[in-house]
Amino acid sequence: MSIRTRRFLNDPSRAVAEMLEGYVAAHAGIISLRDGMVVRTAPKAEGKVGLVIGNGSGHEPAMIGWVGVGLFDVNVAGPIFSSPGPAAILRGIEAADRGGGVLLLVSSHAGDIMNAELAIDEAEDGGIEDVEMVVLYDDVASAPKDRITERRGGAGLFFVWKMVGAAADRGDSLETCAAVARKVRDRTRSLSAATGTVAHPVSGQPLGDPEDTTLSVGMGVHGEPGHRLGEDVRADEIASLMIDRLADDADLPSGAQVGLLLNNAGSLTLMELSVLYRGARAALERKGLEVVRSWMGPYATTLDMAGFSFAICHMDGELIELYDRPARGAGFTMAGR
Amino acid sequence: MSIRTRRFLNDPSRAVAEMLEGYVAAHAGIISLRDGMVVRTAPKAEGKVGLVIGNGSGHEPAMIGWVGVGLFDVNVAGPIFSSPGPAAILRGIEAADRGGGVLLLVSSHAGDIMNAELAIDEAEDGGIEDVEMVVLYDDVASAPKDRITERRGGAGLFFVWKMVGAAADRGDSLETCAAVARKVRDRTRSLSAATGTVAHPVSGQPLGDPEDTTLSVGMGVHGEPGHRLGEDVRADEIASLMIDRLADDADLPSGAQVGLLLNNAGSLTLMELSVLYRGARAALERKGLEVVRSWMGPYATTLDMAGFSFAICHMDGELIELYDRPARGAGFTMAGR
Amino acid sequence: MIDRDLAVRLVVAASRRVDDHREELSRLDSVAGDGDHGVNMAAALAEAARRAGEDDHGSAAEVMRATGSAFHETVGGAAGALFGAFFGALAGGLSRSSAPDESGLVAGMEKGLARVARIGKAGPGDKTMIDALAPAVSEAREAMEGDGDLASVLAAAARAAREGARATAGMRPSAGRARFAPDHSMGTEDPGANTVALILESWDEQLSSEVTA
Amino acid sequence: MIDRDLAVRLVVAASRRVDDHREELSRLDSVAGDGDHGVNMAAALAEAARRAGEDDHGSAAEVMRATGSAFHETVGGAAGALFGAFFGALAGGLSRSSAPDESGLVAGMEKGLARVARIGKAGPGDKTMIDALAPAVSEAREAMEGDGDLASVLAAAARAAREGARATAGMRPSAGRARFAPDHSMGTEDPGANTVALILESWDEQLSSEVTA
Ligand SMILES: Nc1ncnc2c1ncn2[C@@H]1O[C@H](COP(=O)(O)OP(=O)(O)O)[C@@H](O)[C@H]1O
Ligand SMILES: Nc1ncnc2c1ncn2[C@@H]1O[C@H](COP(=O)(O)OP(=O)(O)O)[C@@H](O)[C@H]1O
Ligand SMILES: [Mg+2]
Ligand SMILES: [Mg+2]
Ligand SMILES: [Mg+2]
Ligand SMILES: [Mg+2]
Repeated sequence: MSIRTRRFLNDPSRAVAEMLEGYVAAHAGIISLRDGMVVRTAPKAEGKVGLVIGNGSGHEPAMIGWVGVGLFDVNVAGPIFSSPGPAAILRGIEAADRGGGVLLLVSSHAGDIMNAELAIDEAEDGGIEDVEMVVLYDDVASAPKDRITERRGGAGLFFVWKMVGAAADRGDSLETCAAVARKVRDRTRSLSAATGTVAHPVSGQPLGDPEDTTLSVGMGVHGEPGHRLGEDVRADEIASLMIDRLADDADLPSGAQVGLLLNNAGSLTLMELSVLYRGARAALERKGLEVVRSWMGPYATTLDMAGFSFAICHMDGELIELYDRPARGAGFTMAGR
Repeated sequence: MSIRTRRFLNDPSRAVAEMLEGYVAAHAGIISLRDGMVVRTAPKAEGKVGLVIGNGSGHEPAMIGWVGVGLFDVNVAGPIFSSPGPAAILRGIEAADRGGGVLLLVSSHAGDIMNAELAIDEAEDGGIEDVEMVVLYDDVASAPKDRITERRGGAGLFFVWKMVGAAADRGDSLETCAAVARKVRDRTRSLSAATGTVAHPVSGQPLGDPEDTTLSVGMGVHGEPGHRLGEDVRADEIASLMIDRLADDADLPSGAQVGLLLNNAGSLTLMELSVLYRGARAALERKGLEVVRSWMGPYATTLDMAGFSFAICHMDGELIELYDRPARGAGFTMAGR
Repeated sequence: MIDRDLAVRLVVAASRRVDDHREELSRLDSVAGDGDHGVNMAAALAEAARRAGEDDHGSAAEVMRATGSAFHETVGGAAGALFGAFFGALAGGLSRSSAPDESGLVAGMEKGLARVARIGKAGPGDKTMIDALAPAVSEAREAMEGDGDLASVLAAAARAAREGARATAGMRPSAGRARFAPDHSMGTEDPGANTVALILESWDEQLSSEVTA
Repeated sequence: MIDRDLAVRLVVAASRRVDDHREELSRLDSVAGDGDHGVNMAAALAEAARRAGEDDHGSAAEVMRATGSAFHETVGGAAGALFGAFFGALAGGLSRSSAPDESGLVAGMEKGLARVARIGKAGPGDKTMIDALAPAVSEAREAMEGDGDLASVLAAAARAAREGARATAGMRPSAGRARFAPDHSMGTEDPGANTVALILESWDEQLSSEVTA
């Protein structure tokens, strides 16, 4: 199997800019473009905490689809797979500021952290003091548990965004929002799997060997390689192997309540996702864990990667309440219960 | 480019059954499985018109994701790319019956129509009289305009489902619901484009030549071939060519209000979709048409086909009102305005 | 006489034969269709053979009726509807007498052809299963009127069906999915017509092996 | 003296050189990273060259500061942050005197190396741009202290950077994206280290061509 290099674009070097234009035009009631950033069309009430994230493009709907009521206030989209630079992040912090402080959330990748730190330094230099940054990670494949802070961010950040978005929306303080972010992070684990690779839309460069269709577990969200599984492993086995690893890493007590995410990394069919989800549910039940909330679909993609990730979040009453609060973004809607 | 044949499934011949199990488990508040069919977890109020559709699988979220409040009452999923047989459709009609009559909607494909007709005969034989069937088509590539009833169903049926779902939900009569279906159908046009093909998950058979990556316009939702476009056509040109053909076929007066759908046939990235959407908006504006509602995302897929379709629906006050009514299915949510 | 047991053997023979050609049939369908014909037909006939083997059928007609239902309940699709209707009609022909023979079979096939044409709205030359079924039915009647026994009636039908299926290669489709891309299927035989030929050939061989034995 | 015009020529030379190696740099990054390094660096340097050419810079330091900003505003990513910080520090070194020379350059490079190390938290042997930058900086200082002129300082730096970049092929990564799959990049050079070498080589050649001319 080789990969698709023929993409429906105009000038690839303008792809991110044109994507932003098209995406906000298709969701005009929810988001708008300001200064190259995706912002809420109806800004949050004054005095509430503003939420910002900057990230590389190529992971849509993350994070352009995650701006809206009960979600982010501002998303600064960088070039494909590259976090935006400090100047852009600083503009994002300014745009998100509604007088209640700004929380800058960062998915743990070297570039994202460095650029965010540089931006916060500049914000302080410019007199914006009320900015907090929380670095988030969840991918159990990226570092052992005793070096957990070296792990990178994966699809489990879904849970963080949803719950911090709800906390900021209901008016929690900057300190509380940051604490929610850290709490959800510490209770969340993710792991990814894929077959084959994808091509970078601008360089055309495949990430890894395009002829290699081995199933791997534990790749990064930019196509960084993982570990190989044998051929012809059935969906149930893959799901059970991945769920076991997540639950073991999280050290969940039997009877614990979990949220389950099954993220489509790009081109997996809903048929495959549903079959994998079924396998994961069975695996969780075998471990005596109760799935209280689920979400299945494209949350953070790697272009058209044929892969997926599972994430579990150890829920409690506070988190379930935050999870269930309504949200309305272009890529995620929750009606509320 | 060749195609992905390695799928994340267990026994492929059980894929549809396992998909249904997994999908309803992930969306337990919205849908349930009954007798192999996807039904609303909370049934519609008595006396309202029941909406049923039967269709081949492999097009998810169509139509398993389209069962819910303001949408379908029952979806009978057939084997991959094959409509279910008359016996299953009959069970679907029975399950959807809330005493207000049942509307069986059929996307125009030979097998779907034949099996639906056979089912309605059997329903009548069994004493269920209040069943109407409306055959729907929209794909301008499938027959010339003077033989419009020979056209097949495509992604434009999105508009029909949304609006008929709203009409049935607010309590319109069987006759009115059928009239809405015909009205929306007659005001809707669609056209598809793709590069490459996909493999049948059970037979492993590629639909068409897997080495052929030519961009084609006008393929069917089961990978039936279309017409070729030159290589390296830019997204803007493709969008404008397709929109022109749709608008011309629909004979829209300048100033007309349209709904615009951009359907992901499987593995297109949101980056590409957004760039194409941008091109389509520009093309519609050049023709003096006003886009009043938009929807962009996977509505009816062809497994992991790298393609998309555009559909436009000529809106009026009645249709906009129906379009805006709330809906809640696993694959489509509308909060309402 | 076509008794219950013979009917069961015919359904089993058809199921085996189509299963052996499953990939070829899907491949034919992938040229201008959706690539599932072999999978569909093999699944329906496997279910039909399973049902035929159950003890609750008292007659050949009931076996054929169960076969028709197996098509309608297992697969759907265009061919599911049409083959289901065909086997239902065949059951009707066989049920006209308590000891059905080739005349009941031929009557049933004629009724089945008429139903397929009515439901599918296709005619000869449209590149469908009708292009195998129509000549098979008329050759079967001719053989029967020439005082042929069941074996020679089936032999004539099988031969005509195969010729009819071959001839579809030269036709431009005007029914079924294939009509949306008429040029794509030029030179390729119609999958449904091939299934008709495969079924009738398996019946022909079943009969001749029984006569020989 | 490193005046404004020389600084502009250096930035333009670096931009050309990196652009010529864009695909190679992306390919190196695709082995264990995300395949964008060449695209990122070429875009940032093209913007830097555009800004350098604008009339509003009065000094070499300002040109280098604008180059740092171009990295921070155009691309981001790990290398965007680090190269941006490096050029910012270089500007600082050059601004210490109104007629900056090789000593300002070396001081700026040292400051830049320190910043890159502080922000990126990587050290020598981690298979990053530091493995080209650190030897380049120390060879540059040595050449300067041996009374070398600007051309010989840059020649020494370029040579050392290239050797450092080559040596990364044998290293196991422990910083940057590549660390998640340490074995994948064994035998492949680090992309960021290559960019350091390319930039310094382009400066070395620019200087020697000007001395010759
Ligand atoms: N309208 C029709 N009339 C007669 N036969 C038809 C008609 N439509 C399809 N067929 C037959 O059905 C075959 C395709 O069957 P199959 O692939 O199983 O169904 P589907 O087209 O629904 O996928 C065609 O080869 C053709 O022989
Ligand atoms: N922590 C770090 N310290 C020093 N250099 C680093 C660090 N992380 C990455 N790099 C450098 O950046 C290069 C990758 O740059 P690039 O591909 O443009 O950014 P990204 O990794 O964000 O895609 C690496 O080859 C390495 O030289
Ligand atoms: Mg990057
Ligand atoms: Mg089919
Ligand atoms: Mg078919
Ligand atoms: Mg990179």
